[in-house]
Amino acid sequence: MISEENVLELTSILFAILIFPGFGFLFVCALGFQWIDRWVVAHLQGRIGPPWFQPLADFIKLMAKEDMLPIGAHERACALLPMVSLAAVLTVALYVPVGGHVVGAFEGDLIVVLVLLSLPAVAYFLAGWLSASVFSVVGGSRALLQYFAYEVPFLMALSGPAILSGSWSISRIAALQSQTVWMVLVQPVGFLLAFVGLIGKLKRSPFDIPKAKSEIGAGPLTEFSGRKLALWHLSLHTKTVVGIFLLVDVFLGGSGGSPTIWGALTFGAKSLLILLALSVAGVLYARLRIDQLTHVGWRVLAPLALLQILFVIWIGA
Amino acid sequence: MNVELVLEALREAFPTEALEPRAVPVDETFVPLPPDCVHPAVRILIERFGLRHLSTITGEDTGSEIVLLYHLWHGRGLTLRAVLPRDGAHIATLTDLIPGAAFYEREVSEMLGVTFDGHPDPGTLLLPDNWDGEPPLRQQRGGVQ
Amino acid sequence: MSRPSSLAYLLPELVRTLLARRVTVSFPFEPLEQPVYFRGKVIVQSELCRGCGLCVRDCPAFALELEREGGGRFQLVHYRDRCAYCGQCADSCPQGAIALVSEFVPPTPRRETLTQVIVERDAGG
Amino acid sequence: MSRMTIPIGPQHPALKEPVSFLLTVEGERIVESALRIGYVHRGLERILQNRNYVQNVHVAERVCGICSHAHTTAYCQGVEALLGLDVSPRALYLRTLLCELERIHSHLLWVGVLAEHIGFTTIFMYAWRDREIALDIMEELSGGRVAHAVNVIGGVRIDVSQAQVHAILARLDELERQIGTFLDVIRHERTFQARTRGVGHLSAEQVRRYCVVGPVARASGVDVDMRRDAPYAAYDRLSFQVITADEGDVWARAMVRALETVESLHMCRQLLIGLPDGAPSLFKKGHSDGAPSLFKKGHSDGALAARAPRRVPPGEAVSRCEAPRGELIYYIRSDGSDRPARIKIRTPTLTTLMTLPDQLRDIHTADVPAVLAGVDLCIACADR
Repeated sequence: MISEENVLELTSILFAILIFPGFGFLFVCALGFQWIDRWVVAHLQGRIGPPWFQPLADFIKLMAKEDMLPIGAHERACALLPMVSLAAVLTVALYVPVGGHVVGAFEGDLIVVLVLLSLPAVAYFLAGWLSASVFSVVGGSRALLQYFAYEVPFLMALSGPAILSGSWSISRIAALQSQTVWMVLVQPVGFLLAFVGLIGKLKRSPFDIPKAKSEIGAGPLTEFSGRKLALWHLSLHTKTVVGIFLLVDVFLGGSGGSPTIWGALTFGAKSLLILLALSVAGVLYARLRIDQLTHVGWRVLAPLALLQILFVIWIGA
Repeated sequence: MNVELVLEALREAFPTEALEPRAVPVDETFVPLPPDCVHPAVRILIERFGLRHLSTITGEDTGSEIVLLYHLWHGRGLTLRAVLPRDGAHIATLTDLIPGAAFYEREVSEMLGVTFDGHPDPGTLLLPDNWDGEPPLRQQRGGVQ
Repeated sequence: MSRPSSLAYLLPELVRTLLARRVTVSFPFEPLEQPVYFRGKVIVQSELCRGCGLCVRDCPAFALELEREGGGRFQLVHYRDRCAYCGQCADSCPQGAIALVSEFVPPTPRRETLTQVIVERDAGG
Repeated sequence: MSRMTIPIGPQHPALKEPVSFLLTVEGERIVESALRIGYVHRGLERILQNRNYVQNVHVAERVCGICSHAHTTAYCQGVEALLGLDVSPRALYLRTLLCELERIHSHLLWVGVLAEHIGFTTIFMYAWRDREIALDIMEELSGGRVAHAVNVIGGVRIDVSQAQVHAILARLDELERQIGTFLDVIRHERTFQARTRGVGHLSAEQVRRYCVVGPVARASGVDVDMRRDAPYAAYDRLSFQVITADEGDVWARAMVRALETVESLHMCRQLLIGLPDGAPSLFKKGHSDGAPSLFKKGHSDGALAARAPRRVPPGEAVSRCEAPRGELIYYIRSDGSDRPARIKIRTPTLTTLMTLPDQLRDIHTADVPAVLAGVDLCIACADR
């Protein structure tokens, strides 16, 4: 027997998953952040940049385009991989609080989020490996090498706040910061490492090594077109949004406690700040080589992250 | 580069040949040589004068013969001029002395049908691999241009 | 004045660029400015043309054709699809009748619309 | 480790023009490379034989899309030598001015291409933005950004008024400030250095073996520059330095080119300030007075045009000049008609192409774009 309350609850859950803070909101954010990023980069480089609807137009254009793969590519896997990547990112989004709203939260969701966030990297590598082109194979192996370079410091950097606050729930970590201080003030090094790790995770310049245009075309995505490519792009841009939200929640105090208008506004402002930092970081440097990145990852970032963890345990004790 | 000294050295090396140098604008000296003297002449130029810069090799089909011009440069231009017969034209390669001659020789070879004996990597440079027509810069009989 | 190395070396230049004017324009929606001496559209003062054909002889792209129809009648045809806008015709014309003005000739998919009779002279003209 | 063949070209994002490299790689190391050119061979040497000397100025201009003025300079110089024409000093100065502006534009374009190849988009955008200053000056002087159509046999087609001289000088100052930025970045920016230092090394001996010319040779310590060693146009009246470096890698090439740009700026200033009076062309147009003002496209004294003799006496000429990429040589033979019997063009890119198999051996695949950018390929030039 379905009572009225059950229906109401169901609708509110569906609304949370599909509209806000779920998929619809994420889609809008993905396109919006993409446009802001492109606009900022353009203006830093002296250009006027694209109009606001450009990301949407690009998405629609790709959806309408002919979809083809070269002979020898694993067709079913190639169709599945972008969906896997997108699904993983969207699942992550359910556990990352947006302005205090969260679809599902439980003790330990940070670990689930971190694991699921690496799934797109694996899908990306497989896409390169299975799509029958030398460029994508080289790009795929680079993506894997890069994964090992950034993932360890990224994980260690994000576990710092969890250890300090004694909880592996993102909502709890965010809520605790509103009572004490922001984690970025306690662990500035950890925040920087997480930020650098995020650049690596999102394959943004200067760590856009797996898709270095002038070297290997579009890397693993060289042979993708049409809807598959649109889904790939959507999954990468959604990942940007989710990654930024995660950093805001864990290091910048999220929305500052309860879901209020003021909280939502500060959350948005913090997210935009990180996006801006990502854009500026992309504009400042030349792309590193994969061996230079692994060098930086293992010789600089990983030891720093280790020291950071030791520091956290020391002040926590 | 002292052109007089160079000419003296060449005259010494090839006493039987009448070397009649000719001044050509802009600041270039043309020295006619028999085809088989080009390689030894370039060796002398490299060893005695350090003249190693080959600007290019010009090949031309005048209708009755094929003229090869080796444009060298060392502060001033020096061009060695060799005349080959149209049929079965061949000459020794310079790539062993000047590796940079490789592309120029390949170009002359495909454009005019001259064989460069001993070239390490003959083959087309600009023309397609499956080119089977006449060498394009040969003058066709019947005056078709 | 060169600055020492730093991790964000380009930052001052970024700020300077941000404060300066943008250099790109949204071209089809905003007009492009052409300098006065831009070699664009070819125009002819047809009353000066004598049909000597010097422009036709010197045109490197064979974009001009002179059609003599007997009895002093002639037509000078300009094939703008072949034209390289080099301005040699304006130079070669002994009458100074040809000029290239700073007007951009827009591209078109219909090639035949680019052919233009620029001088048409009847007998005794 | 298994071997793989990576095709770079004929179509590839790292290439602006069609050329093909087949790279055999082990992991990310390149063990072997094969080069193929000729995809844009247009048979220009044959075309030049089929057109008259006047038309050929414009054909020569289209050999290259960047150093077009260098080509017409070499060509006109050769034909003028055959005709025995003396070109007026003002014309020589203007010709040289365009040569140097073109060098600035070509080198800045190159800085941008290199930056884009190593993933430094911002420098790419800035370099191309500032290159516009040089392009705008050239467009205002000649009416074309790249195809200037400035040289004619016997002089130049353009003239510069005193007001224009001042305007150009002011913009050159602006350009110099911007080039300072690039010099700073090349000298100090860490990621730029990480991607260019030690990459694509060529020793002075290799340079001599392959008869390499231009900035690539100078960056390996081979001090050769046609502007100084065989002065043409107005170069004997200018004071300038030939920039060399010893490292021989892509970074040294960047440094040499950037410093050469500054040197070219100084030369432009000298040319503009010391511009001699007189006619910019040997021959004046007859009927300019009667034409309405629009048709007097020239400047202070009416339209300008060359009326060099159409027939060139039989003879041969070898004309060399320093294009932005190095020594450019034209061989012209005339048989006495109004068409050349043979014109041979050797562009500087052909020399640097020969060094690429050496440079591409035993390097990281990620360095391939930097190496390719480093030698400043102009494939249309090389293929003709």
